[in-house]
Amino acid sequence: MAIDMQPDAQMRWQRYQPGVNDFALMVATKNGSGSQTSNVVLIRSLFKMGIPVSGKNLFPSNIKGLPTWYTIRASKDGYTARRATTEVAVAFNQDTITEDIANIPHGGVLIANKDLKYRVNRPDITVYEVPVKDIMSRGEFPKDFADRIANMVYVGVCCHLFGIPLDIAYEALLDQFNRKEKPARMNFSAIQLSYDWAKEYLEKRDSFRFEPMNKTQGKILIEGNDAAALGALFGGVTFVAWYPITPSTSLVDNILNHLNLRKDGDGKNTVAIVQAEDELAAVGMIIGAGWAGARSMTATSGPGVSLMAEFTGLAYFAEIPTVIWDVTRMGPSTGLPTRTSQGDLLFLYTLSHGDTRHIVLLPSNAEECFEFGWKALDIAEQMQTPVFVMSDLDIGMNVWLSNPFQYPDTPINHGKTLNKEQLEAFLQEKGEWFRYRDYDADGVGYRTVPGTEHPGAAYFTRGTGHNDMAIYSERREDWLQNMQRLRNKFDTARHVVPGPVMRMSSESGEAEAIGIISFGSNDPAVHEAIEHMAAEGITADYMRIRALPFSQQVWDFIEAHDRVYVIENNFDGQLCQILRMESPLSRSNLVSLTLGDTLPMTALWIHQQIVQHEEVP
Amino acid sequence: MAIDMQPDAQMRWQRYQPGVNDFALMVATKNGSGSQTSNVVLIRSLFKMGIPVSGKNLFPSNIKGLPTWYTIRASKDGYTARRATTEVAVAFNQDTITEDIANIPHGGVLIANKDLKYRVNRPDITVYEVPVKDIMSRGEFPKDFADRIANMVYVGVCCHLFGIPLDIAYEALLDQFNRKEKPARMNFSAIQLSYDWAKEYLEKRDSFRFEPMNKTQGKILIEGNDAAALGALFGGVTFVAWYPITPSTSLVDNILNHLNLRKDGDGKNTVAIVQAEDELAAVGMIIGAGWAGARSMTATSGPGVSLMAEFTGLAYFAEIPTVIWDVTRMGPSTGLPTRTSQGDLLFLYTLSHGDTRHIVLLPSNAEECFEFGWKALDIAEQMQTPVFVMSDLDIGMNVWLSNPFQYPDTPINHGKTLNKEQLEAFLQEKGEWFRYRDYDADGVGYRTVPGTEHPGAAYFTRGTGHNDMAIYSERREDWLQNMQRLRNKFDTARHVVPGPVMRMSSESGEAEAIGIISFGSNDPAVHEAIEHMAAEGITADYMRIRALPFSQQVWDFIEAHDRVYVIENNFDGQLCQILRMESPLSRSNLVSLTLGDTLPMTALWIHQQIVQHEEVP
Amino acid sequence: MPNALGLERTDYKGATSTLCPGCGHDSISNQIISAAYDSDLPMWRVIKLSGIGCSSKTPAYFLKGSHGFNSVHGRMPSVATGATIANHDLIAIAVSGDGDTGSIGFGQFKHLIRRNVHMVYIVENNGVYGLTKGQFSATADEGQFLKYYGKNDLPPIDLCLEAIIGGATFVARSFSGDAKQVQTLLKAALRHRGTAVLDIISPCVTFNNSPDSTKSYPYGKENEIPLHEIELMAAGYVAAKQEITIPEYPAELVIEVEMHDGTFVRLKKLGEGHDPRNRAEAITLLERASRENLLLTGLIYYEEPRPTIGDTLSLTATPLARLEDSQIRPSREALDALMKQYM
Amino acid sequence: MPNALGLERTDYKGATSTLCPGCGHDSISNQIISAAYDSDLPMWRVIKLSGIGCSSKTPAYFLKGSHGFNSVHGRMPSVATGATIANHDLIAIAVSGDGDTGSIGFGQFKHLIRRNVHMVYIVENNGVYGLTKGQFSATADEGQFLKYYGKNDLPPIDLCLEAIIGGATFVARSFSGDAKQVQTLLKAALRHRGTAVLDIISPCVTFNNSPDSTKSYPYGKENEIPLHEIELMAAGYVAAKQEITIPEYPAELVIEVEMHDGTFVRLKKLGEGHDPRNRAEAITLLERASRENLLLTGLIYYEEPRPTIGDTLSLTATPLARLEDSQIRPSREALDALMKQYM
Ligand SMILES: Cc1ncc(C[n+]2csc(CCOP(=O)(O)OP(=O)(O)O)c2C)c(N)n1
Ligand SMILES: Cc1ncc(C[n+]2csc(CCOP(=O)(O)OP(=O)(O)O)c2C)c(N)n1
Ligand code: SF4
Ligand code: SF4
Ligand SMILES: [Mg+2]
Ligand SMILES: [Mg+2]
Repeated sequence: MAIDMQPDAQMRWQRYQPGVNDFALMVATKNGSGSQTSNVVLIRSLFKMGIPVSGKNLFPSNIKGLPTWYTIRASKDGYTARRATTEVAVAFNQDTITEDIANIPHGGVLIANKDLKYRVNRPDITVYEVPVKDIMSRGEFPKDFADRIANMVYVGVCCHLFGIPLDIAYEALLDQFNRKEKPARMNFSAIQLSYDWAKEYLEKRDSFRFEPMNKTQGKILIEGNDAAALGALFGGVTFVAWYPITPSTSLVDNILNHLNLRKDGDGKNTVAIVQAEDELAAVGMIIGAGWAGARSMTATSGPGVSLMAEFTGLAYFAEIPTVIWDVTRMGPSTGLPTRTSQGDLLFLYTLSHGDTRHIVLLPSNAEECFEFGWKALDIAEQMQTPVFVMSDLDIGMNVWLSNPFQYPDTPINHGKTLNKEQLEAFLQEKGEWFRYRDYDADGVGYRTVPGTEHPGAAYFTRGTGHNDMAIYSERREDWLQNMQRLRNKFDTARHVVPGPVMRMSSESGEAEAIGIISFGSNDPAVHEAIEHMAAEGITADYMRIRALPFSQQVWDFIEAHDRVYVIENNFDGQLCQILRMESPLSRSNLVSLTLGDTLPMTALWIHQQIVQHEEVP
Repeated sequence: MAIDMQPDAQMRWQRYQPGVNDFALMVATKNGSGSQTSNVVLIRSLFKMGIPVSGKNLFPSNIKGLPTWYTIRASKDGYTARRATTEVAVAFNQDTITEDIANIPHGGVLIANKDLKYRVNRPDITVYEVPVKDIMSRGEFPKDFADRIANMVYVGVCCHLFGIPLDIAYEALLDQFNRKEKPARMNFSAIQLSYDWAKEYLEKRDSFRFEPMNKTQGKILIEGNDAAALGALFGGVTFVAWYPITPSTSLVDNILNHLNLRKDGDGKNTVAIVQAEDELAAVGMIIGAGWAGARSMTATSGPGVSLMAEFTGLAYFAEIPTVIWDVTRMGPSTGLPTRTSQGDLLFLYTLSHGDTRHIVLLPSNAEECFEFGWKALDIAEQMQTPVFVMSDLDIGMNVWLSNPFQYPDTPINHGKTLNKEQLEAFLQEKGEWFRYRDYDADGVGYRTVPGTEHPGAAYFTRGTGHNDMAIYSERREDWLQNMQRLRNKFDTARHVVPGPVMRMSSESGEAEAIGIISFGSNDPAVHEAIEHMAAEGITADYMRIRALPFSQQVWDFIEAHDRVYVIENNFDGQLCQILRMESPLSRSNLVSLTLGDTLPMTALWIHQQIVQHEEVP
Repeated sequence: MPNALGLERTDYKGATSTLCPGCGHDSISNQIISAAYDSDLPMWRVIKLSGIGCSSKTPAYFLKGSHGFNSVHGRMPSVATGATIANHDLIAIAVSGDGDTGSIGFGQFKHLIRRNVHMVYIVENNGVYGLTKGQFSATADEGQFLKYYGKNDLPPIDLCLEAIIGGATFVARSFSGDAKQVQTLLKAALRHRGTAVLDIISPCVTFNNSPDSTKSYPYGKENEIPLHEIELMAAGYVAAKQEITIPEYPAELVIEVEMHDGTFVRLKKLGEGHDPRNRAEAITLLERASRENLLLTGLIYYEEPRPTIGDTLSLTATPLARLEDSQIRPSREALDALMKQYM
Repeated sequence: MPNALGLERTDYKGATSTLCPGCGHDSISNQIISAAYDSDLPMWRVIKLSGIGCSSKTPAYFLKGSHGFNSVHGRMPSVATGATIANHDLIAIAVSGDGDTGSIGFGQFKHLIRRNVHMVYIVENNGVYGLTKGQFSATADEGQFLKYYGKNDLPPIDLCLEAIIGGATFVARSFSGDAKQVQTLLKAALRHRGTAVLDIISPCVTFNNSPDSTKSYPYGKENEIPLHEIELMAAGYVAAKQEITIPEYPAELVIEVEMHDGTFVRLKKLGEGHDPRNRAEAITLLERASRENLLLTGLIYYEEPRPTIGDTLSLTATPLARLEDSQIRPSREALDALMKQYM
């Protein structure tokens, strides 16, 4: 696994040195070997010890056998971004052990499966060798499970070496197995065995240690896709169509897991979930459902988004509410389906031919996945348009320390949808009702849905040119009027979507010379970098964009700063490009800092980039 | 039909006043009634009289019955843009005659079919009423054809009123019927009849007139889609897949029409043309063919482009040459399939998820449709990537006065494609050959095609991450290296694609204060506007962009001018947005002037817009 | 004469058609209007769906009192799937073309049928792309010549056969020139639970009407072979079951198909006859028709309805689109309880 | 032992598979390797095509000497169409999955067959989406339960039936556990002119291998019913026709199918037997197999090859991709003459 910071370089960045409750552990195994359970047990244990923790799964696009790396970061300061270095390496994969050993930073620790073939020539690290087979042979495990359970060996060894109490590990196991004691005990006996073995044979020679704290109380551990699923369910989603694609699949899996939240008195579902034959069908279905009055959504990733282009243009132009989650992965094309990236932003914003523009919400964490999960459905109905929510593999598939979610603070918003009675009242008051007439000068018309028992409710929905009475028209004036209204509507959306979140360095709120703009999963790394930079005297303000289109606040922030670094995890600097193409400012003070290296961003990278730019004028 | 300039406003813009060989005629009929033949006969007649002429067909998305307007502009100065006013209205459609009469500019002429119901209350225009049925009854026409031939009545009347010699009209008819005398004579007899009738009953009361000139000698009249078809055929296209969609259909129709150009000695085709089941299949086929070594292309329009998104991302990333013509129409969505627009530009440039970027060629006229028709195939092979050519309905489906096409001045370019012998030589020289290795530091690797009889020729093509040996890889370094090379390749493309064309006002080439940037079908209107503006003392330089990505010249031009107007026929100002998002300049001096009103641009509109912006600082 | 809903036939019309005079599609629109009027169809419950094409334009030309959705080319089936699940009270009538369904939309068509989406799916089959001016569609005759596009070398797709193989439970073929049959089949289709497929030969008079085309008027008029005379003994949508007097035929000439809601389709054998309840026979019939180029029309296949996609989703009784907010947002307590699990 | 090209079997291998140990797909790759080696297949003429999925990864694991193209999910058929027309000398071997072909790619699959693209089209059919971890595909058993996705309520698509109805002229079903049959069918398919469809049940040992699934190993091992024993009397791709000694069977037990290039497929009846040259019989057989849940394997349908899409395009003899520049750029005079016409 690639590590940004080389042993030498590391020394120049004192603030990133590891310490107690402040280092990362990396577990290298084979995909599909069952190590995921062990990793989560480690994470849950730290969580239970009150230590802020985060996990990142670096897995291959493969079902079984290819290398996978899991990193677990403990951070007493509560940083949840990926740590640039992983001090402790659990090397349990023959295919990568040589590379894994080479990548251990100076001063780090190697826990190697002694059954593998490898050579260590690193006097600068501490080495522990663990005879996994031997340890396992001391217990009795059902043959079918033995291989998977062998992964518990490194858990036990870590418990001993780094100070995780065994009772906490057992609690974590119980959680993991849904409080089922039998599997928990079976796995625990392997932990116990290896703990005992380690106690007997391994002398602690390094300084890495976990110590109980109280920084996780009241917090939860959850994956972003799970949060998004809950958001949708609490947002009153009634129709989901989807086609499996990594890393969005688990979003819908989680909706299925939580279906019990949405049963009626008879145990019947209040939400329909349909596996479509592909993404064209998935998006067609949610558009049909949204048109017919359901609150509908899908979840997909890049290739799926590409396939949805034509249909989302229709939904935009015919003004049909629906929600599309894009849990992004590394593109172009099939790219790296199991690596993270923020590379779909510009494409989502302009998805479909011919002057189409979309709303895109940009959650940064699990809490916002939940919040935007329900809000997106409201905004879609309110603005009568498809709403994209762009998350990414890092947010969606990794486990995050989070505040518990806030129950929605506003009632479900159906926007200007007229039922039979409301339509009647509207007609009484206005003497007319035309679907696309701009009665409120906000660009949003009033809609009815099929099945409204009123003789005047019907109108004709189409992707072709139409006047405000929803009648087909090729007249230039009608076309222009409609396009202009759609643009006004888009301007209305600027105030409806979640606004940017600011972190000003000075308490007075006065602007520093340096501004930072970022979005999505980079957020924890940006905060961490800002704090480290501040400690070194480089102060910066930070604006996190939470949606497209932008509001005036964005331009104000940019104008107020001398230099604004736009930090993104894609290759082209797409947010920066959108800012540039829409900026009303005469000055151009944006600096695009882009990563796009398949991994979640680290604070160190941001820090390095900014220092470098600040040094070289 | 909407006219930009009202009778009053017209008076303020003296330079746009009509005169001899300098006015436009508008024919209003019903779609599918056969009037197209008559209109082309009128155009051909003016052409034969040596008068620069252009025609614009404003037709509905309908097969028969809805209103259609055809405008014919004669311009002694050789302007071929749409004229803002149509001085002479031939009102032959009951459904629109009232509107058509109302739209005639002050001082204009009405030629009305007297058989229709209408009222004229326009003392400011000259009215001629033509009893079509009565005139037709004077001749003998086969019943099946009588309705279509009735359209010749206005031809005959116009010949008389505006001075088109009958022998020239007959010649035009002969051309139209592929020199077949029988139908030409039949139609001509209707022209003759109505000419005679007009001579007897219509007293010339207006001042509009055509006079022979010699300004069309050596020129040709051709539609852009026909030119593009010829370009492809002379460019050595060997595989065409397509799915019908207005306004691109006639591009492929014309390839079929000219298939005789591409027969071998046995009358067999050297190009395959496959009608696909949709655009996903069409683009998949051309990608398969391009990969297998054919020179392949398709033609489509907006909705088709949207459907091609996923596949073009694959072709980009797997580096497969192919050509995609987008003959644009008005979007979003199905929009107005028979109205022109330049609304796909930004979408084409960024088509597909995840940091994808494409080459887009932007022809302005029939000559360039031909030229880019063959060049696109070269560039695709040279750059090993899909190349888009964005034309539009106006260029593609209207008839244009053009210089005859230049035979390709460079041999067919297959880029770095190694056949068996070349591969052998390469291996001899370098000792290796890896598909994606950047041997020449231009980002372009060497490729082989399937069927190369060499044991080392095979490699594996994929849309997933790969290293330069074309081996699947999830390594961060491989990913970054590949993406960086693709960007270097894109930079190479900046010098390979057609560069901008300049029109500097000062002879020294020194920059004026005002710069204009535009592209595609707006070109004639821009030139006309520049000349009219210059006559009024507003001088401007003009740079016509002919392709994406941009080269340094573009930035130099922008930098050299105080204000740069970016003139486009779409709603969002997409070229301006791309310029803004990529501009390396610190100043932002671009002014976006966008039309997007479904019609081809006029010089008057440009003139008005610029004057307005220049007046209001 | 007003129907049971007090509506006249003209109330069931739509906007004026802009298709070519004589287009087969217009006759079908007319039969939809008549069938809806006769069936006392409550227009507010109806949705009209289509893709893109001349055929797909027609929903604007009938049932003005119903919501219509003219979507994108070939992908209407997915829109219909979503809409009918969102509100299972809706009566869905979809119109597509042979290009829309057989070319670009073939995958969605097959998957719609597999899901057994509850709707009437009409293909107005003219063997060409009308709206784009006369290219061959996937149902064009093999070996046929067309003015601009030369010879068609590909075998035609048989949409009825594809529907049966794909799991459709109501499959009919008709000819737009046979107004009565079209109308009766439409009425029966409206009674069906699940996807009812009507493949109606509907001549394009502008681009594919020469008598040697099996999709032309002259050909249809000359060669249509109705398999049976069809009568429907059906309830109106609002009124009680109507007693329709059916002439007495000898039993061996008559097949009575009882539908889901008690409606009877009575088929009086013509010629050889055909029992639409026999799947193997239906397949053989279609294979023979295609081999021998016979335009056999009527109810080709009928099967006891299998569950629709909506049925399998175990949904609450109220249409999803009509659920109260309180039914679709779990309680605050539910969230709190859940959060505890993640702690 | 080197084959007629002087190549060993190992020369026909590819990269090491990264599929799950025991995956059915790996057995098929192995048979492709053997068939290619046995048939003296010149690798430089072969193209390997696929979509996306575990199955679609396999072209990397065989025939390293051939160009491969792992394209996009479900749309490989169009890529194959383009490639085979671009160069009609190529021997195309395509691998797809049941999701790739039956779900997202169903439309393209059907249109490929309609066009009769010259290629071997293998579906590695495991009834699930392997690569995305175990969702039901369109060929999953109706009523089946899977760990994460509950019950499958939809009827399975029968890809062989769909292929026959769609106009395929070579349609076989096999089971990856039946190595010999797979290999022989592959060899025969390589001889066929036009689309040869092989629907091979290929168990996903990770997500769909419980014995109650008809796509599992245990089920296949237990329930496979080969329709016949298959032997091939074929020419190698380079060597002259090999004399293969076929045991003598009573004539009534043997069906001999002569293929386009003179190759004979000799089928020795097992059980009831089946004549693959009879379309109606093939359809009936498949209908029965699906009704009675029988895993019948063997050559299901064979028909005299009809023209491939390439044949109908009236193309010059040299592959398009190999034409000289002078053959594809008309002369300067031709342009001049043309320009005159536009004057
Ligand atoms: C994605 C897309 N591709 C192509 C078109 C152009 N197009 C419009 S209608 C049509 C064919 C219609 O044929 P059919 O469905 O048979 O309907 P018909 O007009 O014959 O009734 C095509 C290709 C389109 N609208 N959208
Ligand atoms: C457009 C698109 N949608 C979804 C995916 C995700 N995806 C990859 S493989 C696959 C299913 C593969 O199933 P199948 O074809 O049966 O192959 P198997 O893995 O079972 O061999 C899916 C849904 C994708 N790659 N591209
Ligand atoms: S073109 Fe054909 S299908 Fe279209 S409206 Fe005219 S007759 Fe009907
Ligand atoms: S997941 Fe299934 S299909 Fe994929 S490699 Fe593993 S066993 Fe094979
Ligand atoms: Mg049609
Ligand atoms: Mg599968």
